[in-house]
Amino acid sequence: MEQNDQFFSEVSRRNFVKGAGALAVGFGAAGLSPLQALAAPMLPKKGGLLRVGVVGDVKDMLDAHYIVSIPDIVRLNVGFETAMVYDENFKPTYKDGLAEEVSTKDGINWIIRLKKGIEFHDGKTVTADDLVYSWQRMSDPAAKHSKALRPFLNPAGVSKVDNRTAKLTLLQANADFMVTLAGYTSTVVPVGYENFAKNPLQIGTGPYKLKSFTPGVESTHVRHNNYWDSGKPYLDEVRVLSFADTTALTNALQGGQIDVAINVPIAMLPTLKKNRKLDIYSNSAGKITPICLVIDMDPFKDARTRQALKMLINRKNLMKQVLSGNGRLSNDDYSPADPNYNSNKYPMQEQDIKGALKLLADAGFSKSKPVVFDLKAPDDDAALSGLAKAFVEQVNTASGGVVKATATTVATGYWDTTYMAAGVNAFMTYYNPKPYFPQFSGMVFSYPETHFPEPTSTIKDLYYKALGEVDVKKRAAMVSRMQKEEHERGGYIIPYFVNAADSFSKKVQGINKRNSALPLDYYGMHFKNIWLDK
Amino acid sequence: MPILKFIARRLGLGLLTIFAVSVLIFLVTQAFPSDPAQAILGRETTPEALDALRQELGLYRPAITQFSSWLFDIVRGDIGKSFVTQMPLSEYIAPRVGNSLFLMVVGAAFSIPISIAVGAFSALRRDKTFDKTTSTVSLVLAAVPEFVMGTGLILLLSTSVFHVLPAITLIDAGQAPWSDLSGIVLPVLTLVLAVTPYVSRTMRASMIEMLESDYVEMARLKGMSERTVLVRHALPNALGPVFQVIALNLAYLAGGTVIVERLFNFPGIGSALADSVRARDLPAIQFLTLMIAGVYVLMNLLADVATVIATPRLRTSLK
Amino acid sequence: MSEGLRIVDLRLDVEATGNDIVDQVTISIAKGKVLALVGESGSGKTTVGLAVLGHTRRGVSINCGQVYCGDTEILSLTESDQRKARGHLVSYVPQDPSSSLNPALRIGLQLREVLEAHNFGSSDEARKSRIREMMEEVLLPTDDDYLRRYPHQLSGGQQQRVGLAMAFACRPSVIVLDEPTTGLDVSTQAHVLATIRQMTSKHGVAALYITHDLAVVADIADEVAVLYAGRVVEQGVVKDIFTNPAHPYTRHLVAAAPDISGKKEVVGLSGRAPSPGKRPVGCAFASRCELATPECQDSFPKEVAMSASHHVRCIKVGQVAPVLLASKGASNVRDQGSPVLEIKGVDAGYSGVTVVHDVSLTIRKGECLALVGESGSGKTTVSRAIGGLHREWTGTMVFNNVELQRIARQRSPENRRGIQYVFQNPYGSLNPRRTVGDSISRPLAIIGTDKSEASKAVLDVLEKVNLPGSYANKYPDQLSGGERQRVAIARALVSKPDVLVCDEVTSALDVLVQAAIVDLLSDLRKNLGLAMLFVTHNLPLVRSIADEVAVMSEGRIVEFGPAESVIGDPQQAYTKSLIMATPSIERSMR
Amino acid sequence: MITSPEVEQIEKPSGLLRTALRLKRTQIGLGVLIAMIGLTIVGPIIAPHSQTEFIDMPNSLNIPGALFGTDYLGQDVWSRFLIGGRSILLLSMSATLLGTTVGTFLGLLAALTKNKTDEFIMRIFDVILSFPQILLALLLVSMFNASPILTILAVALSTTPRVGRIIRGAALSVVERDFVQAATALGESRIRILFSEVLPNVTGPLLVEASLRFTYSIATIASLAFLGFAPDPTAANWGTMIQENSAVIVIQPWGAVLPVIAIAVLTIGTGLCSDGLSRVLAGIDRGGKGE
Repeated sequence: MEQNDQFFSEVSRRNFVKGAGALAVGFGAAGLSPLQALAAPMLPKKGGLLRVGVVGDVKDMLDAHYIVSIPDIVRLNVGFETAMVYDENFKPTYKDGLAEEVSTKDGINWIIRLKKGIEFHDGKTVTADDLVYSWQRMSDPAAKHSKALRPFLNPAGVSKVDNRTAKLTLLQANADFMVTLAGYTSTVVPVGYENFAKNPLQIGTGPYKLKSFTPGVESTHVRHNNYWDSGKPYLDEVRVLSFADTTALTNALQGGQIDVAINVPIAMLPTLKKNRKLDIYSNSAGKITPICLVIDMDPFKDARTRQALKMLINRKNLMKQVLSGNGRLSNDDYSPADPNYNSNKYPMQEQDIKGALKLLADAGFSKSKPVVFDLKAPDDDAALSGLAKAFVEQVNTASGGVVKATATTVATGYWDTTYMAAGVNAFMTYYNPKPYFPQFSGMVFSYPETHFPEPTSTIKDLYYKALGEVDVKKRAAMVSRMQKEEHERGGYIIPYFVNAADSFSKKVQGINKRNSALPLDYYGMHFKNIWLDK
Repeated sequence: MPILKFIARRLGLGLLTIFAVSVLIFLVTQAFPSDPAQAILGRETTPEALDALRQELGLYRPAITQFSSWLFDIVRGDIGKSFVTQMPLSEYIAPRVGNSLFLMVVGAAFSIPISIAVGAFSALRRDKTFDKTTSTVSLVLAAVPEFVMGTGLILLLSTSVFHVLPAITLIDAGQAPWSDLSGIVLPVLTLVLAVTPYVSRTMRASMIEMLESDYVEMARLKGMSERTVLVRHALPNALGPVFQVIALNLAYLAGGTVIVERLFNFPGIGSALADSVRARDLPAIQFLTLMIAGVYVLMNLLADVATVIATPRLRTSLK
Repeated sequence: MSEGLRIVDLRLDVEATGNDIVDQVTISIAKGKVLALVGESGSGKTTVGLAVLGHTRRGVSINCGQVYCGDTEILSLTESDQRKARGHLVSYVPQDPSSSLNPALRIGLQLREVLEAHNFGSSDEARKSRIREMMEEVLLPTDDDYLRRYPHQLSGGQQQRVGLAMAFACRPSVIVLDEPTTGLDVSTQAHVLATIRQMTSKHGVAALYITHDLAVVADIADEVAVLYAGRVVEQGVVKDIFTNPAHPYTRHLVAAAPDISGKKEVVGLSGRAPSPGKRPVGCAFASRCELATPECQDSFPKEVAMSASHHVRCIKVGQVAPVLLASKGASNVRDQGSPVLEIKGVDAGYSGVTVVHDVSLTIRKGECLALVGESGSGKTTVSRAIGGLHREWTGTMVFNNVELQRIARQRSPENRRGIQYVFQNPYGSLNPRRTVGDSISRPLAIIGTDKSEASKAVLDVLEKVNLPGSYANKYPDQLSGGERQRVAIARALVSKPDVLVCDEVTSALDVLVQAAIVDLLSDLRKNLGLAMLFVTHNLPLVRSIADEVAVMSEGRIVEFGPAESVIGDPQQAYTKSLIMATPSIERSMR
Repeated sequence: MITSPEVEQIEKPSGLLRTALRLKRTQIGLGVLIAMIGLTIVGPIIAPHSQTEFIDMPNSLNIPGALFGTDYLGQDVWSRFLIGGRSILLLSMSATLLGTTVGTFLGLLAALTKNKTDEFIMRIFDVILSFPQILLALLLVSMFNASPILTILAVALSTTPRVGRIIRGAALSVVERDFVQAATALGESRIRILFSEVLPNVTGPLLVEASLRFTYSIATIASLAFLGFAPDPTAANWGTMIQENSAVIVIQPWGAVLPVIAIAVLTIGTGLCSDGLSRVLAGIDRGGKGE
């Protein structure tokens, strides 16, 4: 499940930039092509309606600080903005954010000063009071979205300094807190803000304000005329439409009924590429679709079973089968853009049937006493259900009967009834690309899917220590230890990184085709950079 | 008025059926192995919050109390809140009822006249080329499942062969269902193709029976013109059974269109039901199924009343 | 006398096979006269009748011939001229008025539309008064309320009168009446017949009267044409036909018809008429004819004139024995047998409404008791109560000194064995999915008789009802109506019953078959000493078969006594009127 | 007097099935049905690959050894097509059999009792009939899970009242016939009357209705699979295949087109059979026996 918590380390940021630079070659494919770069830039045209399609249902919701599904992220981004925003190198910057300056001296007290003259949709100027309300709401221990924030901040730590300045006093030092400020769910809302279910009037600072919203059908957002970023936005209206499935979504895109389709299935890419009217945005920043094995449940209690399954699979074939090759292999690790990625330099795990069978035999499994489990997946995302089916087929075949797994796709209420549910020992999940720390925090604290770490482990202390550690080398050493434990005892099987893809009509302009944490480069940074070439 | 008494009696029976339907729906959804409070609060919640919500939702009350308060609320016009969106269901369902109604009216406006005309004409041209052709075509259409037919039509008209019609319907919130006329062509076409065979086959059979009846022969032997024989003697008597089929098909158009609406992303009650089923939104599932069943019962009632009114023998024998 | 209707050499074919169903039919009827077209079911009567209007049923077409109504030849008219002639020049009265009147239209409209279709009358007023006139003539009320009724709100007799009014409305010169009184009670039939007779002569209409009921023929017709397997075998004035039939078939028909005016031993005939396409080259009746010789099979006999008005197609003319009409015989001499079944004070009803009141009857060994009444008199309810098929009754029934339970299931096997029921409709009383042998042996199987014994018993009873043993392996579909009724009787006999309850057992059968079944029942009664309850509406038949008669009306027994005295000398007004209304050949010939 | 009735031999009317088989549509329908059943029996045997085996790049055509290319998960379309009919056919046959059996029994019972039992059965039928068939099945399957047993039960449940009504109607006219009365007079037991007197005489309508229900069961079960409620989502299933592969129909049509054709052909086949049967039945009814 996608998580909201975005952590970046101020200290590690510089290193991260280097790391990102090293990866620039990999990103290049998705960047600007030379031809496009040479072409004379067209001047943006004003006006028009942008229709954005996304697979959604009645569970669609709108809360400035909390999302569940992809349509929620889209709607959040249309109307709400954060203090800071990641740039193309995943660095928090002020450019598209509401903050003029963010500073700390000790990693505990953080000062946030707003830009001047930013107005909410209702014409009210944004003040420190709104900032205070926003962070208090975000850190409210009773709220769903506060879990990862709880060790660092509670509402009492939020205070006003002056009319444009607020102060956050953390519970423990976090040198990386700017990352949180730039997370897309850390938005600034007016005092008294409530989510859509409680108050349909959704006031934010974003380039478009909400006009109507029907879960499972659509939302309409109209231009915010007093938007602070002068000259923007270009569009009159943005409409976000929900589709029952990817077939309907891509049919609508090909039929010209929508201009943008968010998160198209990889399988559709060849079809869409053939369409001369359409363009593709591909994001290889490291989206993952982990197979979660619950480590304190049978048959995965023994770490050897987990390791054996990791050895049984042929990652290359899985990627070919599920993604048609549109991805990069992973060693059950994550955050490839992070400078500390694969700090132990583990070689890529090749399929090792002999080794796996030996491990399984050691763990007490055989053909007569096979490893039996049922891997659950939601049926509406082929990236998840497809991987589940392919994985099961591979481990069953490769183990020659020592593993007897089945895959079940769940058609109703997967995220409520099956995901992380009691008694379910194997299931699928997904994460958008993130740096290592926020991803770790998500998997261990916010969504403890695999119940990792084991009770004897000290990895959580290590994590907190690392967060507060200013010394890069010391920190890297800690991360290595963390990653070693994950590699040897973790419950996630991550065969590859997914190249996420979105598709849009060629008349949609202003989308920067670079890697980013969110589709379409942050949806054309809240759709304000997007314009229509009629 | 005996006819009013008949309607009242029939209505009573209909209400009884609806009541039994509501019991059935409640039983099925009660047996559903999940906790509504958990569904609302999600995984990230405390036992206390769960407990409080269960209390608030009345989940600790005996099933019979829960059932009666559910039914009583619906009777009062309060159809409750969605578990999923926490918004009043009426807001979610009301515009979709309008959309589905529009789909139903358009579908009926095409299918009923076509099917009656085709059925009657086939009966007149019995075993001739027209009859043989239409009977074969309608046989094929009646047999093929809607999603197969719909997929076929999308293939043919939207994506693969011709690109003349949009594959899905887009009706924005607050907009009239006719705002996307080109978008409803395919769903309407699928529905018309699905419904027409039934009505036309019934019409054909009914018309043939009438044409072979003694009184139609007698009318001919009385020297009535062929027009009078058909219009005055055969047609009115042939319509009786057709009413029943039309009613059934109207009811189907109103609620049984889960597949077609979902296939074309049409925002009606059928797709609302499909969505609610996916999201396991119990109040929505309960109300929507009850509503669709209600439409069925109502349509059957109307058909019965229409048949009685149109059939003197039945009408005058009412007590 | 000018000619009203002349049919010349009419032939109709089944389109699919090309087989003729009606062939070489030539008939003429003078104005004001009634010609009866007589024949068994399937002989092609209705086909001829419809052809007179230029109409055929689906799948049948007119191959050749002419139909003259006055000077107009109908068959050569164009479609639209034929339409104009129908109802105007030649009209039709159907067999079953309840299904021939449109249930959805008021009778006033159905009458008016005939006039309108033929532009009869210059104005709406004129047409209205014509309708009133017609209603008056057929003895129906003329008020608007009555005309606003729907057909189902009328009785069967009234419906047929509306049919007559409709047929006569445009003053046609020819009228075809297709069994217009079948299904009506005798008293209603008498009234309808009187109306027909009166209107045809008054308006000088030539009437083709189609029927299978010889007594009705004697009552209404001036002339008769006898149809056998689609061909007219004899034609002549009524008296000639009945007193001096020249064709063996006609003779059999007359001999088989019971008559109310005297006790008559009816004589049946086995076999059945060939169906269309199976008709032999020669005389179609040859296979059933006792006079038949090989020459009969050579060709269809030429017409022989017995007199100017009497023609016959038979090469054996002159060898046909004269028929014995009914004579007032002495009542059956019989021994007073011991009572087998005694019924005392039986009331019976449906859903709480009593329809049978205080019926008491005694049936003795070897005796046939006829229970007679019009439809709705309650006679069938009584017989079903005796058979254990009707639940709602009170009173006592004592069978062989044992009081009977109300329904069969509650009765002892011995009681069930002792009383056997034979149903009206032989097409419905045998399970079509069972062989004859299975059906007959079933009662034995229930009481546990072993198989070989049961099959012996089956052969035995088949012989008793004059059917060959090979029939045990046949299915009911393969049998004729008469044969089926024999099987039904055999099934009743296999249990060796004491009482046989026969519920209208001959009413679905043609007269020749009826006579044969009556023969059989009489023989069985004599040979086996069976007691029999014979339920019927057919009074003439009663005289031929019964020892005693109970006449029922409105749920009560109104008269009871020996058959000869009750029918020959009725005491009660109801019985008298019933007997008066029943047509009789004998009476008509006097 | 009558010694040997020389009746001309009338041929025994052949059964409904045999008469129906003289109709071209029934011949075609039955031929198609047998071919499809044959396909589902032989298909899994001759399928070159297993239903879940990874062959090559997904959604590809022109792959050696994969006649119709690969599907969305790189599996062999041809093999999945060959295998994917069996479960639909098995489930729909079982559901039809169950629904028809129960429906027939209840229909016969209702017709024979004609009292409160009849009324009760008919009211229950009314309640079930208030749901569109797909809706009832969807409700049940989605509330619990799409196990084979539940799928069969759900479809059978919606089939039962439809069959029951028809059988009751047909049986009512049979019950009124005298041979049932005759059996009653002989003291036959109710059950015996039900099964040995009435049932053999409603086989015509039963056959027609069963074949009609079979068509709808196939459609319902395939539709459920299309909506994601197949008993085994991993297994090849024509309904599931259409759902899985219809998005990529432009570049790899076979994954969806083959099952679309298969379901259409199958249902048209059963439809032709039931139409042929009902035509013959109507002909027998109208043609009227006995005269």
